[in-house]
Amino acid sequence: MDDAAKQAFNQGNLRANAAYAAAKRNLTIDPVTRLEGHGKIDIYLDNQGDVERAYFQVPELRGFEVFSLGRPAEDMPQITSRICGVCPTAHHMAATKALDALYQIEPTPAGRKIRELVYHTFMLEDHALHVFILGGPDFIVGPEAPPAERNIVGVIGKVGIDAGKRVIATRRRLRELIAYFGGKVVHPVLGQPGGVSKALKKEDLPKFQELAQDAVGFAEWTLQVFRQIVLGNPEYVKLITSDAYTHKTCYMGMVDEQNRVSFYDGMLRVVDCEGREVCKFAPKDYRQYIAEHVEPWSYMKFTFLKQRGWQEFVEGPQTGIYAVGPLARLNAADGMATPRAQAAYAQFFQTLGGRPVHHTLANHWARVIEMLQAAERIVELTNDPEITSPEVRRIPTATPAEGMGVVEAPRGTLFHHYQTDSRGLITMANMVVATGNNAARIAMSVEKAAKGLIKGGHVSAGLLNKIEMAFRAYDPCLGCATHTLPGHTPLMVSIFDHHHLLLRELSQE
Amino acid sequence: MPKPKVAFYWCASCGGCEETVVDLAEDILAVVEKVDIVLWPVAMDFKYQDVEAMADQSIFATLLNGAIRSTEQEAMARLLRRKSRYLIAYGSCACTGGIPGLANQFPREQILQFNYEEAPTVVNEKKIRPQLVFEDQGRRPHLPELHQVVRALDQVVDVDYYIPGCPPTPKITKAAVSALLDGRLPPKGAVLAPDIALCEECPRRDSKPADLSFTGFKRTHQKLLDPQLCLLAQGVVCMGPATRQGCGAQCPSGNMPCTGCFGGTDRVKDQGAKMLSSLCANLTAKDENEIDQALEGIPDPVGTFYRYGLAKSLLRRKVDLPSGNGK
Amino acid sequence: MYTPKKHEPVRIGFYICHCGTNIAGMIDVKAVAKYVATLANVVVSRDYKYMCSDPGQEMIVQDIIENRLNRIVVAACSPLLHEHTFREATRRGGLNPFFFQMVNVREHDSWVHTNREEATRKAMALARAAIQRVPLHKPLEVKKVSINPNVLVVGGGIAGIHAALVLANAGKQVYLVERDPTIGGHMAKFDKTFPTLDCAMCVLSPKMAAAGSHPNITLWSYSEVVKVDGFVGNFKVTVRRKPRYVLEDLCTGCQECVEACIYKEPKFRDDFNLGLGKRKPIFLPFPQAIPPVTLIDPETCIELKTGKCKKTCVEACGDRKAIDFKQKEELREITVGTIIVATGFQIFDAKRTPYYGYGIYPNVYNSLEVERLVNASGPTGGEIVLRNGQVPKKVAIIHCVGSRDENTNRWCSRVCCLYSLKLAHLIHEHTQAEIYNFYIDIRTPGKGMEEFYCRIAEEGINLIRGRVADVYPDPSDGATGRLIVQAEDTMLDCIMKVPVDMVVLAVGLEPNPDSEKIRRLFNMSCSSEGWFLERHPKLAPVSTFTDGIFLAGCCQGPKDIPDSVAQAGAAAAEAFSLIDKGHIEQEPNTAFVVEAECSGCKSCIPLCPYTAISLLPDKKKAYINEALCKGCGTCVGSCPSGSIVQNLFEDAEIFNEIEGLLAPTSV
Amino acid sequence: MHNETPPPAGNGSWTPRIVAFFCNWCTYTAADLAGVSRMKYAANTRTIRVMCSGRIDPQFIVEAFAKGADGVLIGGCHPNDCHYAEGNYKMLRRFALLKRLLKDLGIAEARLRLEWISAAEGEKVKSVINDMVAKLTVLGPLDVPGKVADWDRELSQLVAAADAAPVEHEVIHA
Repeated sequence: MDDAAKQAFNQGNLRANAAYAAAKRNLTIDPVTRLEGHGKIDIYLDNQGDVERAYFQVPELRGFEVFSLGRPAEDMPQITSRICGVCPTAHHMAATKALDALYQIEPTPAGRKIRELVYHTFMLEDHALHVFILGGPDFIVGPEAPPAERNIVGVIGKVGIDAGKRVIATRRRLRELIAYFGGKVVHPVLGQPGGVSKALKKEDLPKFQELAQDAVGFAEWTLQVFRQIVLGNPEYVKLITSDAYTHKTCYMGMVDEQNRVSFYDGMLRVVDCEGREVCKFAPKDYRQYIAEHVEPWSYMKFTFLKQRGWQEFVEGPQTGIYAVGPLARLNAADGMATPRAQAAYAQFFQTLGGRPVHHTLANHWARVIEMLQAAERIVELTNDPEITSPEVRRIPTATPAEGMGVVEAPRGTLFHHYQTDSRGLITMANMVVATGNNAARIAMSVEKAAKGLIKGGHVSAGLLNKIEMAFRAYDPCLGCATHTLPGHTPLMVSIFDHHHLLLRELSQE
Repeated sequence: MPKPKVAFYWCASCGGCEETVVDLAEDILAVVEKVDIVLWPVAMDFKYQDVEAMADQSIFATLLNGAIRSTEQEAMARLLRRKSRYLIAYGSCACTGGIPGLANQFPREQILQFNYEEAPTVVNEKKIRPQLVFEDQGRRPHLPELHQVVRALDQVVDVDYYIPGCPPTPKITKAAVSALLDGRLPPKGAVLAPDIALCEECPRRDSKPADLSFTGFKRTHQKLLDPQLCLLAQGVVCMGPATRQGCGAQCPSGNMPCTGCFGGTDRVKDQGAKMLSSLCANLTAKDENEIDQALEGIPDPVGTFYRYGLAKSLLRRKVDLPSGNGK
Repeated sequence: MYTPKKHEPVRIGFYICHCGTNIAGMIDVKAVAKYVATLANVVVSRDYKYMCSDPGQEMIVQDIIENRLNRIVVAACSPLLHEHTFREATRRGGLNPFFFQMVNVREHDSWVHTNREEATRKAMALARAAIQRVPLHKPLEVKKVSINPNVLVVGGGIAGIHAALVLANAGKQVYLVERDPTIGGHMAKFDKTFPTLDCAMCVLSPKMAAAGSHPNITLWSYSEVVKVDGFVGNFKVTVRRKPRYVLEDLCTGCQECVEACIYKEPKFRDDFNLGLGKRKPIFLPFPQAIPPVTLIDPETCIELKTGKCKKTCVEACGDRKAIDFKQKEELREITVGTIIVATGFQIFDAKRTPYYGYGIYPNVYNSLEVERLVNASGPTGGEIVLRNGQVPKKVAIIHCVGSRDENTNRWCSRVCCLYSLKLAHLIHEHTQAEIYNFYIDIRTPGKGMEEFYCRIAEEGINLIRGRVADVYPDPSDGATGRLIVQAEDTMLDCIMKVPVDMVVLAVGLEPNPDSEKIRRLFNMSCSSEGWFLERHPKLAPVSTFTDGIFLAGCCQGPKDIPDSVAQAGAAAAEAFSLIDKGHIEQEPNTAFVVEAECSGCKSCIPLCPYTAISLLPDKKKAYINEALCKGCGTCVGSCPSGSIVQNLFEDAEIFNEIEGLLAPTSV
Repeated sequence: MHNETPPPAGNGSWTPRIVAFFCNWCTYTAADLAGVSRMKYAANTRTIRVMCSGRIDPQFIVEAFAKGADGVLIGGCHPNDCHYAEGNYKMLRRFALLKRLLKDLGIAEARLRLEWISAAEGEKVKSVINDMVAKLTVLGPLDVPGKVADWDRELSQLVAAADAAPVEHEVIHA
């Protein structure tokens, strides 16, 4: 910046801050006064002081679909991974599968297996991230614990430094595997139509096989920790099953031929709140089954079942609102694809009263069960002799036109849909992401929690945390949601009285 | 002596930068011990009011990632600038606009129109759009306004240091943070990564012939790539020669070309123009048709040469787009 | 030498030249000086009548001393003209001469614009660019490159011969390369030369002989330059020597082989005589040919065509064994420091003006053919007879054929009027024929020329002012081939039709058909007509834009013999002054790699046409050999990490220029 | 402000500004020739001399537009005439892709022009410049600096809001 510009900027700073200070004093609702970040909730009270309406808002939009126009399709796996740096591998893989479809080419067997190996590794480490660092601390450290402890440091305090180190070390090793194939762990580069860019050297296989074994151990250990700390504590179970965190909606998830949970590939299956199959469809037909609704108060779009139509934020047998993610996947499937995970699956539904489970907070448990399936698949894949074949890629020959790619991201079903000209330059790109699929249910959860917790104008101290738990259980990736910023977001709650004047603003206490 | 206060914040970014901080893995504990993290949305709860109530300059260093795309992000950047002694642009988006900066090739309206009206999945007969202030029976939920232009951090506030990369590596992050904590402060405005192009640290460098010239370029999906040979020597565009090193040539180690996320060297004003210059000069074609054919392998020069740097390039934006100021 | 310390403030002196009214007439120089005075770092800002004059330069010197200036900017003419002058002044003031920048406000501004206000604004912008650039200038040293004393002269006409002799006599080693089997060029074909009417060969042959025998001249006839590499002081030149199948060093020029040839009679076209005569397969182009060495034409020699000849020529040559049917063409590489191009001209092809009937009617000749006809050593032994053997009684000479004409050549070839008068005189002298000269204007510049014209006019030549419209056979005539010349006499203002036996077309001079090829070979420029371009019409008339390459004779434009010889001498002197100095000073605008910044990506290496860039094997960084670098800057503009710097043209300097040129015109 | 020149001709009436990069040996010399021959052409170009068109870094061209040029003219030796063998070809190749790149960034093709002009073609200097000025006059101003200033007005909105704030002065002086 040249000096003149610097000066201008600095003056701008001073004045903006002045305005900011002034505005604060007046407690106006000037936007400058609400800088909280990336998810915000406005709660309006009626004259009894009860909650009249709560808005869960996402305040940004980056517009990947539009600025992908004219880009070479083969760049999409790398460009779209920047939609979210928390789940870049999900976008990368969905985009890569879309390229297969676009160029009508099947990856080589080794190519596909390496993709699956990388993808399941990613599933495992990303879930672990959430369990131990992002959403999990709510439970592991405890919902009532002071916020300063409700984080990785607190987790270490709770499970011990060695366990903490194990978490960190295992995640590191898992991410090293991703980096081995992807070059980078955040925003990997392996995805190619017809396969992957890099093969697995025989000499490197043993260390990954060892890692696979440890991964299973790690997943089971995590399951134990969860059982001990959470299920061992009646308070927590009560909390999980409490009405404030319960919605009767539909659930979507990817399933294999035997309707078992699948992350990388398969058909999409939707069940209603009774657990009955509503539909089961091939990803490429997604437009017939799902649609997006726009609300004027959020940049995020709200996805719903097209056949049932948009009917506001209501639950029940007829609702078109559905959820995705760990809990939804377990609800939508008849079982897990691996033995140990299947056992955990059975216990899960047994404990929580059978399929489908409607308790949002059960996502945490479902997530750990999925970690186990991911780990078991990693073992299978690293033991597959074909995994070290050098034939990892085919060169496409077809003229591209249109392609869909769908995967189960950690946070739920992720759709990438492209159209190109004959040179393979993007003419249309559409992405429907996990948190978009969950958006309506998240909004309902937030409002329900608020209604359940704010009575007669009395706003409890732990309110925000409780509301935020409803929200964090989804591990909502707002980054994906508006192709803007990732979730795990601190919330700013603004409460307005019946005159719609700002009563108070709350952030974590 | 009290621990120095450190803040992490994000604007228009993907969170990958935060992941990198988490990827400091074991080291993160050391970092946590050395400093007092006062703001880190991704991983820790915090008291926003505290930050806002802090004395100016009382945060030792803020690592801010993400581009600036909305009024809210701009205001947050200004606030943190005021509160921080050192404001550090962390990651490609904050340094040079990053991939979100590619939106500078399109009008904001096109983005809104596609997202809320034209996208194949959207059902929106009433053509509802998100409102900055929405009147709902007297209730007035707000949204921040999206800027017309995506900006790098230093196009909004003064920046002390830059840590490049999409995302930066834990290695250079650790080096930068410890340099700051130990008071080994480079001159203001420095980019905290080696000021030499990537090739120097690329394991494939020696495989590049000294007399390499190009008859044309292949797109990555058109060619099986040799895992050892220099990618330029294989006829695919690799931004390495025009890109600052520090990542350890990660993408080439994934058998794919560098796409330039660390930005250009200090000597270069416009990374894209420079790479274009080098590639084209080394073409063999002589007449204009041959040249155009040879360049067919680069169908999207903006996305190829300015993948992460459009917002900070000399032109910054497609110049005939509206400003939103009635012009 | 004084160079400013690192943190010493920049103090710029700015000077704008009036150049009489050349600049001040279109640019408000006072306003420019006033404006520049307001710019950063400017300490002195003046305007002056003639900056290049001694007082002008002295002013700079004094200002440097009195005002402790450390940068100088002069706005005047083109840097190609006076940059050196002002660098010298800067040096005399005690500064490094490269702390100077020149602004071209004459050629690029005052001379080409018509709106005083715009021209002035442009001058301000150009000045501001220099003012913003010059603070970044670094002290540089001029590079000295030693000169190879050998000279190449291309073309063995009178110009080339003279230039070669001048240099050879001064003790320089000269390579004289001629495309034809003999030197002598066009002049060797002439009979007499105007205005003195002395015999061309009498003047030329001694010079030819001298050139042929001079110890310092390596004469390569029947040879062509095929490749030129390198730069002034050190050109690498490749010459193709065509086989003449007669070994030069063994042949004595006795021509017994010609006598002995299996063909008793000459029956093949004799090019030297423009086809008016005949020759044998083995021949000497003309009696005084240099080298006096016969050659064999492979197209017509039975032995070379079929290998089934008695080879009587070989017998005749006997022990001298000069004839060698196995001779092959050779490529010889030589190194020279300077080159003189004297490749001459061709005559206008009269077939392009069909209305004059050349090539249609046998009795229409071009002037060069007539030169051969009147020449004692010509095909007719100097007898002027028509193709039918008759002696012409009436002869028309048509001037300006192909010249001064939009449809052919627009220029005046300068020599036609005078040689037409000469031919009128010679034909009349040989045949007593009645001569009609049809002219547009008679042009007789030069010493003794007008007098020559008067003298010929008095000899009773009919000088008719009027352009000939048509030449056609006389309908009333039988087989004699008499022609009617129809012209408008613009003096008497009447159409006249003159029956004649012979028509002589005074064809003009034009560039060689392959002048484009030659131009490329030596990296010269051509005028739009195709004549080789001199560096400056007045200040550097024999220099080209390529240092070390000079022009002589008609390849630069039509000339008569005295001018060609004079120019050849000038070219020789230019070459000599370079050689005698022993070295040339090169602009220090070479490029260098900043080692610490180079990533060793090798992108620059293939870009250098002089292979000056290499990779240091140990450090794996690019390195530029300054001795080989010619300063084009291509590698600099292409270095993807900006790690190569070009002296005098650093990126930062150019960026500052751009900013200066475009600084806002309003705020 | 020092960096000001007098208002444009016809007080304020806009005319295009062209930055020309001419190679020393051909086009710059041709421009000299045009001068020596007293040819008359539009005063809209400002020339930067480089030794060879191969030296012209695309950065210079983009920078010229960014700093306010309405057009950029590149002059080099004809093919095969380069004083340095092939510098002009290097420029030709850059030009081919740069044209496309600039088009994608909203800069019309006519604003960037490459011409081979030999030392003898003073006439061509004149005709090319006059023609380019005519075309740019039709296109109108590019004015990137003005556009950037206009874009950045959205940044000052917070600042503007602040101007109304009562505490402004305290803060400014604080």
